[in-house]
Amino acid sequence: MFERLVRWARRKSPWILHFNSGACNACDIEFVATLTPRFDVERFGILAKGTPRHADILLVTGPVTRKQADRLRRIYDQMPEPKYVVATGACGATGGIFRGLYHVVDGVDKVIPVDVWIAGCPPRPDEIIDGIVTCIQLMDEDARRGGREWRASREVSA
Amino acid sequence: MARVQGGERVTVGPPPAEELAVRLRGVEGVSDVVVQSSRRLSARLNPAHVRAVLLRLRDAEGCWHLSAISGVDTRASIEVVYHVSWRDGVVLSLKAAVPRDEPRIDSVVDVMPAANLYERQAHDLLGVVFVGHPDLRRILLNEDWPADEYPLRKDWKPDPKKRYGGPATGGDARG
Amino acid sequence: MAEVEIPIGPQHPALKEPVNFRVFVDGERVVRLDLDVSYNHRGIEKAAEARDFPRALYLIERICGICSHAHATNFVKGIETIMGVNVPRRARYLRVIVGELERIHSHLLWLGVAAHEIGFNTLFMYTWRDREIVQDILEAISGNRVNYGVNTLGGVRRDLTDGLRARILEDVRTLEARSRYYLDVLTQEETFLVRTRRVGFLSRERAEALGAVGPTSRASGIPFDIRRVDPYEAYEELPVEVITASTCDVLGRTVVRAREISESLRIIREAVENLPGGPISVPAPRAAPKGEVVSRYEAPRGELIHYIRTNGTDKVDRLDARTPTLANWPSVVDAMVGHYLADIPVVVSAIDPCLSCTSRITVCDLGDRTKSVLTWDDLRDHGIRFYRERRGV
Amino acid sequence: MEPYGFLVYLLVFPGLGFLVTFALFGEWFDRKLTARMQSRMGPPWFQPWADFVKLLSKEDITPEGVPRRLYASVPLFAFAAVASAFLYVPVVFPTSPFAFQGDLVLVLYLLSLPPILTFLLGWTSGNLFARVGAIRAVSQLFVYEVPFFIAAFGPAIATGSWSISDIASAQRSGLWFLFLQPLGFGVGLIGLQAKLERTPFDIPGAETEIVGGPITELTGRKLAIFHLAMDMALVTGAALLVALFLGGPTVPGVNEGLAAGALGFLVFLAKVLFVVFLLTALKTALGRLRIDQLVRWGWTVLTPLALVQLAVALVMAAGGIP
Repeated sequence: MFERLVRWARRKSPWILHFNSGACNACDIEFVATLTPRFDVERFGILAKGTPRHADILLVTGPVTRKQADRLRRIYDQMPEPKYVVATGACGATGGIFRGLYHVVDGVDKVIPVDVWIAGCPPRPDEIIDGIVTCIQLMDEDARRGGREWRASREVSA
Repeated sequence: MARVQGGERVTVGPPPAEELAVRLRGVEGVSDVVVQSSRRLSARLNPAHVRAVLLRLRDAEGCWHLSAISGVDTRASIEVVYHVSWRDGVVLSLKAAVPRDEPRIDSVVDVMPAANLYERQAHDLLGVVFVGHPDLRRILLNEDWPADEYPLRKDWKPDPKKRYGGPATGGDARG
Repeated sequence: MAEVEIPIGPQHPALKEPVNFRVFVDGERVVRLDLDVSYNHRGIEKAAEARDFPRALYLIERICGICSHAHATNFVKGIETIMGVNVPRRARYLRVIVGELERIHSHLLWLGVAAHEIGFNTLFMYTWRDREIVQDILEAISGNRVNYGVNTLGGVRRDLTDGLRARILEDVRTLEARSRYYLDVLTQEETFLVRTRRVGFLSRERAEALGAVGPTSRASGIPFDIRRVDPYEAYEELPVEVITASTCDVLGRTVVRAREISESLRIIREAVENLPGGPISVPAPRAAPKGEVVSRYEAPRGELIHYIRTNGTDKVDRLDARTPTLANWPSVVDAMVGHYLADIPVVVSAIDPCLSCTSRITVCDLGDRTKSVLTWDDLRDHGIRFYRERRGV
Repeated sequence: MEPYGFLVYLLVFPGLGFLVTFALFGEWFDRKLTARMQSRMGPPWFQPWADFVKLLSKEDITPEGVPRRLYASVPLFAFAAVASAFLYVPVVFPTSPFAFQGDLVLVLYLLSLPPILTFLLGWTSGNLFARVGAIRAVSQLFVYEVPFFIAAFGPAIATGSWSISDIASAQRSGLWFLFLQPLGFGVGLIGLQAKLERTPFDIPGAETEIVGGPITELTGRKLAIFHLAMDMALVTGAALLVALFLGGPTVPGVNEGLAAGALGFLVFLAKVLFVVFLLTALKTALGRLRIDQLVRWGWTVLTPLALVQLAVALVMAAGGIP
């Protein structure tokens, strides 16, 4: 019974830490737009937090530039378990328009494990909210099946 | 356009491009002045006279703003282009060509402080050494970028074997 | 309390973008400031040389998400000057309209972030709610909220239908009422005034010497606006009133931007009302003749310069984009010494830094053992003496 | 009170159970109101509960080089201090069963413990931001504690007693001290806002300047308990102001029996929510002050006002006016 309560609580109060790993800040202003009256994510209990210690989901924007890479790693390590990573936009996925440039590492998954990718350049605020909701569902599924291991098998079979 | 010759700094009403060109041709170290449009001029600059010319432009000719310094690698040489602008919108681009293998030029930071950051950018990406610059350190590239490589040079290709900084773990850190 | 070095950034809630300040404070007072910005340097200039014009335009538009139209228009305008292409009047008007809309959305965005910096979240929510009106118009015109992609070589890709023009005029009316309301709030709300008056002081001489541009320099009394001084696109036919303030502080920069919103609204109404007929684009050749151009644009943050060199092929030989925030960084570092730690976010946000633009500059040291260029004025010497006495260096 | 009833009083009704529920309700009320004032929707009613349970289930990290037990115990101290302070504030009947002469001073002391514990938390957590936040919390503490105490003494002098319950029941006749000492209520309100470190006084936890302030390094259970303690401080502080200035759970005319209790409780809830509404309005309408401005403003405006109020109270008490 307590297990279900904890799962419900995690679903209802995902706190997000936004990290700009060298983006053109289009995704960043779209993420900040989700906090404002028209999209208002506080309805879902989502709060934007300042310190990695308080965050559940790390929302990374931008193709990780070489200088940001180890800082991104450090921020990820500081977050308490269970932690999830959402990579925003085409840049977050593969480096997008900046793929192959000499100072870019082409994608967030080159540095830290990513759980959800959001498409778009930049994704609209409602697409970002949809990405976060997908991440919450994934979090819920993980909690129900005890951790991430089941995902590896699913990827193989899917 | 009353122009007052004289030592002390007077903000002179800047003459239109053509008249400025005429007066520029008289300046020592400046050659083949070209008027591109009503508000654009370009000229070649002898690297040795960089400081003298900019000092004169600032004091006597009333140019008030060093808008930018661009480094251009023209394979034959590296051109450091000083874009100087007047209050009425005229922009003069002074091109100083320095040899590729030993790109050295005087820094103009104490003439125009705005140059501090532009020179560091040219140094970082093209390797131009600005003599007299108080704080000439790498600007853009990350800490463990190999010291002797300048990405904006035409002949530069990323060398796969070398590490240009980046993820501490390297490789694909799948979860 | 001994000297404390506080790193702010590169991950920090106040900064929407990665900049790293190493601030040396004594108690709450800032003594020295190192700033390192090159976290989003991506190497765009090198990439631009490997792409033909349409693909380069797509890339250059993504140098910065907030002023993407500024970069795109400036680049396209430069190439067209080299090619000698004559863009139809209607296309020039459309570029001005989208450019001014972008200035409004950028200023409203900044107003909200600045209010958020000093904890005034209600104003942040209000300004961003009204900014959605501008975003809707931009989406109606270009189909996208950010990175509109309206420009192409030789003109514009999207046109204004009559229905859209009527809607824009109506939205401009509501926005005008809102911008008047914000101007009142900014000049009367006590806690906002207390946190911005006489903060981040930058005298006119310092602003000129350090090469500040845009609202930052106009707030120090320098009447320099590229749209007026070096008019491009349709600004010859749409004169712009240059807005300046003489208070030289963060409050001045706020007021200048707030009044620029209403000025931009006036320009948009004028441009939409007498939008000339005719085609919206002309075919442009694939390759550009050998040549160079200094293309200037008044971006929301100040003077943006693209120095473009072409070599006869369909690719750029060299593109150097000097962005307004790069010119404004020295003045923010200069305005910071002697102030309070709590003022840093406000003063930094006062120049409305667009770090994606400025991924070009890094540590600009104010004063330590190595003598720095910015040390030749008394405020700086005081900082160093103060610093040396504390540390007995 | 027989021991059994005593336990119920202590743990369930006006004690811990009610306080935690009311505190979390208070936080929702505050966040929802702030959102509505900013033309936003705001969180659902169960949000504080979800936040609390989620934080309890998170991994508990203690930064190395930090004394583990001390760091984990500070939030518990804060929780205990505020919970015990709430016992002395009358909730259902005008006199709380624990009342004794001088419980006003005890409550004031217990309510000033959380800011001191915030300092301890910030200082020991080793994080630079937390350390600067801790210093700010202490410097802010000196500024508003004095006026807050003086404002609280006003009603005590008027009724000639140091017990909150006596003060509350003295206002049974409907003549609240709010009308007699409006200045005292104002200073008390601002002092409470500063004590709870809410905008315009959230300088220690200024998110945009020093990230999380003293609680930057807190995670999991510690953060949950500390966050709950601050919510309880909000409700307890508001209840204290209600008891001192708005007549606590007294309803003019209705004196005895079950009706008085029930009605008194409802009136108490309404008054507390009104005070929380005032605090939220203050928070939404103003930006954040700088620490030096707060200190200057505190000493040049807040404290003199409180002293004036105290003088007036003394004169009135001497003159025999209730």
